[in-house]
Amino acid sequence: MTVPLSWYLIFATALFSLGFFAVLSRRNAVAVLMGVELMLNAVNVNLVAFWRYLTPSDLSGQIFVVFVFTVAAAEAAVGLALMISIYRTRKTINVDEINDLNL
Amino acid sequence: MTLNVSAIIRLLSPELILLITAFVVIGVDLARRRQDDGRTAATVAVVGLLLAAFASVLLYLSQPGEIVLFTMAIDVYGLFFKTAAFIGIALVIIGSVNFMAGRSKYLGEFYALLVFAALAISVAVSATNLILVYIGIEFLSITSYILAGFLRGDKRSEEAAIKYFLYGASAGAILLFGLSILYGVTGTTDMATIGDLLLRSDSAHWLGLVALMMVLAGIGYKASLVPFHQWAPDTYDGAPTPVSAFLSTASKAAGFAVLGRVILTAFPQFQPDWTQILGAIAVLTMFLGNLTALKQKSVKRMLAYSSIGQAGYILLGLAAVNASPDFGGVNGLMIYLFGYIFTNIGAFLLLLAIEKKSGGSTDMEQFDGLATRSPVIALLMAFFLISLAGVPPTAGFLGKFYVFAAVMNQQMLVLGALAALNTVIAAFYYLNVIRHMYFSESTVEGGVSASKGLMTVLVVNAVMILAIGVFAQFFMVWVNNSVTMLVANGF
Amino acid sequence: MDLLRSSVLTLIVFLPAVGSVIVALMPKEKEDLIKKFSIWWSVIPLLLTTWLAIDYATNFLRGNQMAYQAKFAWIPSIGVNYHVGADGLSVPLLFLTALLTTLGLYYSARVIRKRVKEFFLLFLLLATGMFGVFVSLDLILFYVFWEIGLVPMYFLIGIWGNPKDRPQYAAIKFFLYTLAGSIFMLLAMIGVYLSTGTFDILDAAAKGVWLNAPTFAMLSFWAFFIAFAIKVPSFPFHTWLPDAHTAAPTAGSVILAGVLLKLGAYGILRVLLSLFPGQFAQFGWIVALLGVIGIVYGAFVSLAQTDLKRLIAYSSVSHMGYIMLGIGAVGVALGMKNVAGAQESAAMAFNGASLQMFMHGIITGALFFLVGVIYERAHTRDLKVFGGLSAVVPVYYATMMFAGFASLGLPGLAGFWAEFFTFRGAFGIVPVLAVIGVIGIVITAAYILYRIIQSLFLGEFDPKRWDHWTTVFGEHADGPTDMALFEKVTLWPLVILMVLLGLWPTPLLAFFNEASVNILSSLHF
Amino acid sequence: MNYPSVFNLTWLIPLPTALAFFAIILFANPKKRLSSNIAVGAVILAWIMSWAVAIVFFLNPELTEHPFDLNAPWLPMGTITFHMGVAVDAVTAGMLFMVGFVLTMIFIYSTGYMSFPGHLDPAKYPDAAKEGLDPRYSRFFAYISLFATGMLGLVVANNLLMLFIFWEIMGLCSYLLIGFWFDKSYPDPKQITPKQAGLKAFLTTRVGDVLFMMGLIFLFIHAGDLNFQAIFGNQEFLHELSTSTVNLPFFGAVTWAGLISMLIFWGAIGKSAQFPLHVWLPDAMEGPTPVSALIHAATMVSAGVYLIVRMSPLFSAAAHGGSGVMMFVAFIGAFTALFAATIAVAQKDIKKVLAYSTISQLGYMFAALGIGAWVAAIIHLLIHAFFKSLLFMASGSVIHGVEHGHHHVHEHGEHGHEGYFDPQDMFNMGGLLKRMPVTGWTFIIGGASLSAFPLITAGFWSKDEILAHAWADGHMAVYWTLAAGAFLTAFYTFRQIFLTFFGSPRTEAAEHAPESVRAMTWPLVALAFFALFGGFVAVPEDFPVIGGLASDFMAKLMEMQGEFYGLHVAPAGFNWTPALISMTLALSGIVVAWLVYGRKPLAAGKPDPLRKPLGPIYTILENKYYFDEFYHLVAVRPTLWLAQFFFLFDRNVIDRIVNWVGALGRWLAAALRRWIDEFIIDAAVNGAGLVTTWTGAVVRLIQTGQAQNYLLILLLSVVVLLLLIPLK
Repeated sequence: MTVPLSWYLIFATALFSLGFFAVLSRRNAVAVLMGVELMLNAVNVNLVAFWRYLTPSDLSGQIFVVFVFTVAAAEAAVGLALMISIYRTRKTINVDEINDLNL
Repeated sequence: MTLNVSAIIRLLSPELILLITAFVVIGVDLARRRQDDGRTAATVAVVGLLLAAFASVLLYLSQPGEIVLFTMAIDVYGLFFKTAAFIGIALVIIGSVNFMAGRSKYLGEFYALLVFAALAISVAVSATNLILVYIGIEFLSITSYILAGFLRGDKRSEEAAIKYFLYGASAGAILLFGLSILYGVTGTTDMATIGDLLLRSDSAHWLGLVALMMVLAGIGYKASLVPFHQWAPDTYDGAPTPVSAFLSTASKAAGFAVLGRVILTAFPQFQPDWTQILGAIAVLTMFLGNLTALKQKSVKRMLAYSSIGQAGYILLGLAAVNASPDFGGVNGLMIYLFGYIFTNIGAFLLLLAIEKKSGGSTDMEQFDGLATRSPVIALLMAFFLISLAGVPPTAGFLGKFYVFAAVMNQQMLVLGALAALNTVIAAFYYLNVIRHMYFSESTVEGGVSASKGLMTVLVVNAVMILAIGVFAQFFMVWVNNSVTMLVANGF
Repeated sequence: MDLLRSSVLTLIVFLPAVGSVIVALMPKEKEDLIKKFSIWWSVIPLLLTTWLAIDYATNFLRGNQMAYQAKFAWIPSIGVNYHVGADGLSVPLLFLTALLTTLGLYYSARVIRKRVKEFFLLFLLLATGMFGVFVSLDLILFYVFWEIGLVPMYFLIGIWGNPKDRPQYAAIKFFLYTLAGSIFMLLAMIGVYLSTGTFDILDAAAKGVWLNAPTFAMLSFWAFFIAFAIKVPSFPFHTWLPDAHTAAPTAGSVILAGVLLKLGAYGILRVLLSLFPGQFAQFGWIVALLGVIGIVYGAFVSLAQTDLKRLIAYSSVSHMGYIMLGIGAVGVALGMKNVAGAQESAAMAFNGASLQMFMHGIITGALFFLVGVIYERAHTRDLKVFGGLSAVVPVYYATMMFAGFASLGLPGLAGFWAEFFTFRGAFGIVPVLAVIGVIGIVITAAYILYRIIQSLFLGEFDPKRWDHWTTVFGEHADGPTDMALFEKVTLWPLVILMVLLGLWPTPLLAFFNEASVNILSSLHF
Repeated sequence: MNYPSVFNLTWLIPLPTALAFFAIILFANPKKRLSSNIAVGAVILAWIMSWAVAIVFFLNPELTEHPFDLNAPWLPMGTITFHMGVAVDAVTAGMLFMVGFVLTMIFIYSTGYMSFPGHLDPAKYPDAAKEGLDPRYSRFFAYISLFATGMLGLVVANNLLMLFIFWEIMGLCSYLLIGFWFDKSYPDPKQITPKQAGLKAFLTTRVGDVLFMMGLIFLFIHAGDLNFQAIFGNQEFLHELSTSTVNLPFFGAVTWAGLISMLIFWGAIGKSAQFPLHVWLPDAMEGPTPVSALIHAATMVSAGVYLIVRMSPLFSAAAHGGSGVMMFVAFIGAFTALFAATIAVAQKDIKKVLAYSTISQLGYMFAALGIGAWVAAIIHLLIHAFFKSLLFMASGSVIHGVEHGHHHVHEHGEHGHEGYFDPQDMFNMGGLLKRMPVTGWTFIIGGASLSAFPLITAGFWSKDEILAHAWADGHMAVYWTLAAGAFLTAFYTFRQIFLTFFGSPRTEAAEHAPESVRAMTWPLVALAFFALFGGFVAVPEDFPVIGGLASDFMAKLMEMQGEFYGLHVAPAGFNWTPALISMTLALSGIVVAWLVYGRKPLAAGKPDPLRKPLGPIYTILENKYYFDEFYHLVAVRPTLWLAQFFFLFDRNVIDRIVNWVGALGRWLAAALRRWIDEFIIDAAVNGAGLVTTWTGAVVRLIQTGQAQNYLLILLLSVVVLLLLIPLK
C-alpha cells in the first residue's frame, strides 16, 4: 500500500497555507521570510510528488525542485541583506513600522 | 530539434553579450579609481546593452523560430521585447549616470545589476518552459529588489525594496504553486505541450483554471495589474528614480510579455475565461490607477499610479486578443508597450532634473512656472505627458488606438467605452502637471538643469515617441511580424 | 500645375507647422523677428488658399469632384492613408482659416507682450491642426488633426488668458470636454474600419457603414455626433464655450469662434452625413431640435449678459444653432426622398449651414477682435461702464455696427444669407422647428442692439464713469482712443468681406452649392 | 417687346446713393459740406433717373401689359439659380415718381435743418458749433443716402427677396436715424430718448419682419421662385396655392395662400405701424425731423402698403380661396385709421400728432386694399406721401424756428427759467404764421390736404376714392369707421394749425422764432404744389363739372396695371351720398377745431380745452391707450426675465452637470482611497481576525503592517479568483 498522491497534495497545500499565514501574521521580517520559504517548500513537495506519481521517467519535476531551492536561497540572501540594511537605518525590522510611503 | 553549438551561440548572442557585459562592468568597476563617477562602467553597460539590442535586431531580421535548449524560444515575439527592454535599460543607464554618481559607492554593481535585469528579462520573455518562466521571473525580481533598495541608508529606498521583496516573494510562491499544478495536471513543463494536453483533456479543466488564476497573480503583479498592484506605488515612489523608470517600463513590459506568452501558449483553450477576467482586471486597473492618480500631490507618485493606469490599457490588448491580422490585440499590446517604454522612461528620468533642483521633492509646486524657467525641460515633460494622455501624433496615441481597435474588434463595447472614459480621466491629471508648468507662476526661483546624458535620453525619448506616432507603419510592421509568428507558433 | 495641385494642400497644412519649428529655433529675445516671421510665414498659406479658391472656381466648380487629392500610404497595414483633398465645402473654409490666422497673428503682434515666442509658435501649430481637419479624407488623419488643434488652444487659453477669467479652468474644461467627445469618436472610427475595411471617408461612404448592424450604426452615429456637437458646440454641450471664449486672448477667441467651432460642423457634413445617411435621416430631427434650442436659448442667454465677450460667446451658441438646424434639416430630408421639394430644401439647408460656417467665422471673428479693441483700452468688458462711445470713437463704432448688424442677420450683410438659406431649407423640411427658430432672430436683434450697441455707443459719454483708460499700447489716456492703424488693418478686411458677401454672396455660394449638390447626390438623393 | 432704352437705367437708380453712402463713410466723413453735397448730388441723379423711367412709363401706358423685367443670375440654390433683377410697372413708375422727388426735397431740406442741435453743448464740439452744423452732419447724410438706396431699391426690385433685403436696409436706417441724437436725454426719465426709440422701432418692426420672412420662405417653397411676374403671371399656381391647405394649431385648416398672405401682411403691419405694432412710430419722432418726413411719413412706412399692393394678386387669390385675409387687412386698416386718429387728438407734441395721423392714413390705405380698392390705395399712398412729408418738414421748420427763438432768448441774457424747454410742444407755440409765413402757409396747405378739404386739395380726391369704394362695394362698417376717422383727422389737423400758427405766441421762444433758411422753405413750396394739385391725376371721370377736365390718367394707368395682375379694380364711380357725407365730416371737423382752438386762442400756460370735457378719456388718449405700458408688461419684461432665467439655468444647471461629472470623478478618487483604506483592508483584516477567532486560534494573531495588508489583499484576490471558477 502506498500513500496516495492526494495526501501529499493536501499536505503541501496545508504547508503552503501555513507559510502564507506566517507571512501575514508575523511582524518580524525574518519570520515573514521564513513563511515564504515554507510556501516555496510546500510547492517543492507538490512537485516531487507529481514527479514521483505521474512522470517518474521524466526528470523535469526534479529539476524544477532543484531550481526552486536555488531561487529560494538567492531570495533569502537578498532578503536578509535588505533586512540588515534596514535594521541599520531604522533599528527595527518590524514590518508594520516600515511604513513611510503611503497611498 | 537539435542545433549545433554555433547556431545556439548565434541565437543566444544577446544573452551572451549581456552576460559578458555584466561581468566586464563589474571588472571595470573593480579597477575604478576614486574620482571616476562610474561613467566608464556605465558606458560599458550601455555599449553592451546596445550591442545586445543590435544582435536582437539582427536575429529578428533573420526571422528565427527555433527553440533553443528545449526551453527558450528565439522568436520574433521575444526578440521584439528584448530589443525594447535593452534599449529602455540603456536609456535608463545613460540618464542616471549623474544622479547615481553622488549617491552610491557601488556604481559598478548598479549598472551590472541593470544589465543582469536585462538578461533576466531576456530569459523570461523567451521562456517556453515553466521552469525557465519561474527562473526568469525570479531572476528579474531579485535583481529588482536589490535595485529598488540600492540607496543604502535611504529610508524610502529601503522601504520600497522590502515591500517589493515581501510582495514579490509571496507572489512568486503563488506563481510557483500554480505552475506546480500545471505540471501535475499535464506531467510536463513545456508550455506548448501543456497547451496541447489541456486542449485534449476535459477533466483537467478546473485545475487548469486554478493554475491560470495563480499564474495570473504571480505574473500580473510584475505588470502591476489591479488587484496585484499594491506594492507598485510605494516602490515606484520610494525607489531611486532611475529604478522606478526601469520597474515601470522594462520590467513591466517583461511581465506583459511573459503573461502573453504563457496564456497564449499554455492556456489557449481558456480564452473565453481569461478574456473576461483580463477585461475585468483591465477595467479595475485603469480606474484605480487613474482615479488615484488624480489626487496625488507628488508627480513621482502620480506617475506611479499613472503607470498602473497605463497597465490597464495595455492589458486590454491581451484581453481582446483575437486572430485578426490588423487588430489582433497582441500587436496593440506590443506597440503600446514599445511607445510606453520611451514615454515613461522619459517622464520618470525627467524627474531627476527636478529632484536635483529641489533636493528630492517632486511635488507639483516644483513644476510651477517651469515653462518660463526651463522651457526645454518643460516642453519635453509636456510632450511625454501628452503622449501618456494619448494625443496624436504621439506613440501614446498609436498604442491606445490599437488596443481600442482590438477591443472594438472583439465587440467589447462596454470595455471600449470604459477605457475611453479613463482616457479622459487620465488626461485631467496629465494636463494638471502641464498646467503647473505652463500656467502657474513660479514659486521656485531658477531653472532646473539636466546633465548632458539625461538631456540626451530625454530628447531621444521624445524623438522616438514622435517617430513611433508618425512613422507608425515602420513599427507596426515589426510588431505585426512578431505577432504573426507567435500566432503561427502556438496560438 | 499638376504637381502644384497635388501638393498644395499638403503645403498649406504643414507650412505652419514648419513655421512653428523655425520659430522654436529662434532665440526668444528676438521678439520682433519672431513676430514678423510668423506673420509673413502665415501669409504663404493665405496666398495658397487664395490661389486654391481661384483655381477651384475656374477649373473644378462644375467638375463634381474632390480636387487636389493626394494619397500616400501611412499605416498601410490597416489601410490608414495620408489622404487629403478639397471640394467646395473645404476650400472656402481653408481660406477663412488662413485669413483669420494671419489676421490673428498680425493683431497679436501688437497686443501680446508676454511669452511671445511660445504664443506665435503655438498659433502656427494651431493652424496646421485646423487646415488638416478641413482637408483630411481619412478618418484617422482627421482625428489626428482634430486632436492636434486641441493642444495649442489649450495653451493659448491657459497661458495668455485673462487672469480674471479663470483661464486655467477654462482651458482644461475646453480640453477635457472636447477630448471626452473625440475619444468616443475614435472608437466609432474604428468601428467604421471594422465594418468597411477602410478608414478612407470616400471609400467607406461608398461601401456603406454597418449596413447590416443597425445597433452599431446607431451607436457609431451618436459617438460621432456627440464629438462634433461638443465641438460645434450644440446645446446642451455648449458650456465650455463661454468660459473658453471669455478667457482666451483676443486672437485665440477669434480662431476659436472663427474656425475651431466650424470643425464640428464640418465634421458633421463631411463625415457623419456621408457615412451614416440612414441614421441621419432617422435622427436628423434631434439634430435640428438641438439646433433650434441652441438658437433660442443661446439668444436669450446672450441677452442676459453684461460682459461683452461672454455675450458674444453665447451669441456663438445661438449662431451655431443655425448650422445645427440646417444640418438637421438636411438629415430629415434624407428620409423624405419621395416628398416633392425636399431635395431643393435640403440643398438650401446645406448651403445655409455651410454659409453660416463661413459667415459666422468672419463676423464673430471680427466681433472678438472688436472686443479686444475696447478691452485693450478700458481693461474691462463690463458693459455697464461704457456708453456714448459713438461720439468719441466713430471708426470703432462704425466697424462694430457692421459686425453687429451682420451678426443679427441684416440683409445686405453677410450673416443674412446664412440665416435665409438655413430657414429656407428648414421651413421646407422641419417647419415647426423653424418657426420656433425664428424667435431667435428677434432676440438676436435685441441683444445686439440693446446690449452691445446701446450699452457701448449710445447715450452721452461720461468720462467719470470709468477712469482706467489707456491707449492700445498701454500708455495712459483720458478716454478711449479710436482704432489704431493695426486694428483697422485687422478688422477692415473682415468688414469688407461682410459687405461684399452680403451684397454678392454668389462666389461663395457657388462653392458651397457645388459641395451640397455633390454630397447630396452622392447619397442618392 | 422693345422697351424704351431708358428702362435699362432702372437698375442704376439705387446706385448713386449707395455709392454716396460709401463715399461719405470712407472718405468724405471729415468734410461736412462735401458730404452733404455728395449726398444731394447722388439723390438728384437718382431723382432724374427715377423720373425719366416713370415719365416714359406714363407716356407708354401700353407697357402695363408687358411690364419691364430685367434679370441677372444671382444665387445658385441646389440645382436652380435665383435671379436678381429690376422691374418697372405702373406701380413702380408711380412710386419712383413720388420717391425720387420726395427724397430730393428732403435731402435739400436736411442741408438746412441739420444745423447745430440745441441739446448739445457747443463747448464739447467747438468745430461743429463754429460751422453751425451738427457734429455728425456727415454721418446723417451717409445714413439717409443709404436709406434712399433702400427705398429706391425696394421700389424697383422685381422679386420679393430683394424687396425684403431693401426693406430691412431701410429698417436699419430707420433705427440709425431715429437714434441719431443718441446722446440726447430728457429730465423726465419716463420720456423716451432717441436711443430707446430707435431700439423700439427696430425690434417692433423686426417682429413683423420675421413673420414676413416666414411668408416669403413659404412662398418660395411653393413657387420655387420669388419673381413677381413669374408668380403672379401663373394663375394656375395661384389657384393651387389658394386651394391647398395646411393644418395649423389653433387656426385649423387654412389655405397656403391665406397663410402666406397673412404672414406677409404682418410684415406690413410692423413696417407701416398698424395696430397692434403701431407703438414704435410715434416714438420714432425722436429722430431729426427730415427723418420723420422721409422715413416715417413718405417712404418707409408706406413701403408696407406698397408690399401689399405688390402682393395683391396673392391676397386676392387667397380671398377667392375663401381665406379671410383681405377682411383682416380691411379690419386692421380701418380700425387703425380710427384708433390712431383718436390718439392724435390728445397729443401736444407737434410731431406726435403727425405721427399718429400717419398711422391713421396708412390705415386708410390698408382698408382700401382690404376692400379691393387697389387703385385708390396706390393713389392715396402717393398723394399722402407728398402732403405728409410737407407737413413734417413744415413742422420741422417750426421746431427749428422755435428752438432758435429759444436760443435767441437765452443768448440775450434772460436766464430766468432754467427749466427744460420742449420746442416741439404745441402749447409752447402760437401765432407763428406771422413769424414764419412760408412755413405756416405751406403747413396749412398740407393740413388741408390731410383733412381732405374738398375739391382744392389732393388729399380730398384720394381719400374720397377710398370712401367711395367702401360705399360702393357695400363695406359699410369700413366706410363709417373711415368716415369717423376723417372727421377726427380734420379736427386734430386744424387743432394743430390753430395751436401752432394762430393766436398769439405763448412763449418767448415762439415770439422770437425766425423763418427758416431757404434750403428748408423751398422744398416746402415744391411739395405744397403737389399737395394741392397732385390729386388731379385721379379725379373720377364722372365727377360733376371737373370730371372730364382734369386728368385721371394715373387712376387709369393703375387700373390697367391691376387688370394685368388679374385684379378687377374698376373705379367705384362717383356717388353723391358718400362724397357729401365725407365732405361734411371733414368740414365739420375743421369747424369744431375752430370752435375749440381757433375762435378763442389758447392763452399761455392754459391746459388743453379738451381736457375738461373729455375727462378720463383724454387721459387715456394722452397715454395712447397705455399700449406702451401694456407691451412693456407682456413682452419686454418677460423677455428680459426669460433671458435672466435661462442664463441662471445655464450657469447653475447645465454647466454644473459637467462640473458635477468632474467632481464625481474627484470624489470617486477620494472615496476609492478611503474605501480601500477603511473598508477593504480593515474588513479584510477584521475578517481574517474573525476567521482565526472561529478556528480557536489566538485572538489578534494577525497584526499586519502595511506590507502585510498588501499581501492579505493578494491572498484574498487569488481566493476570489479561485472562487470564480465554480461559476464557470
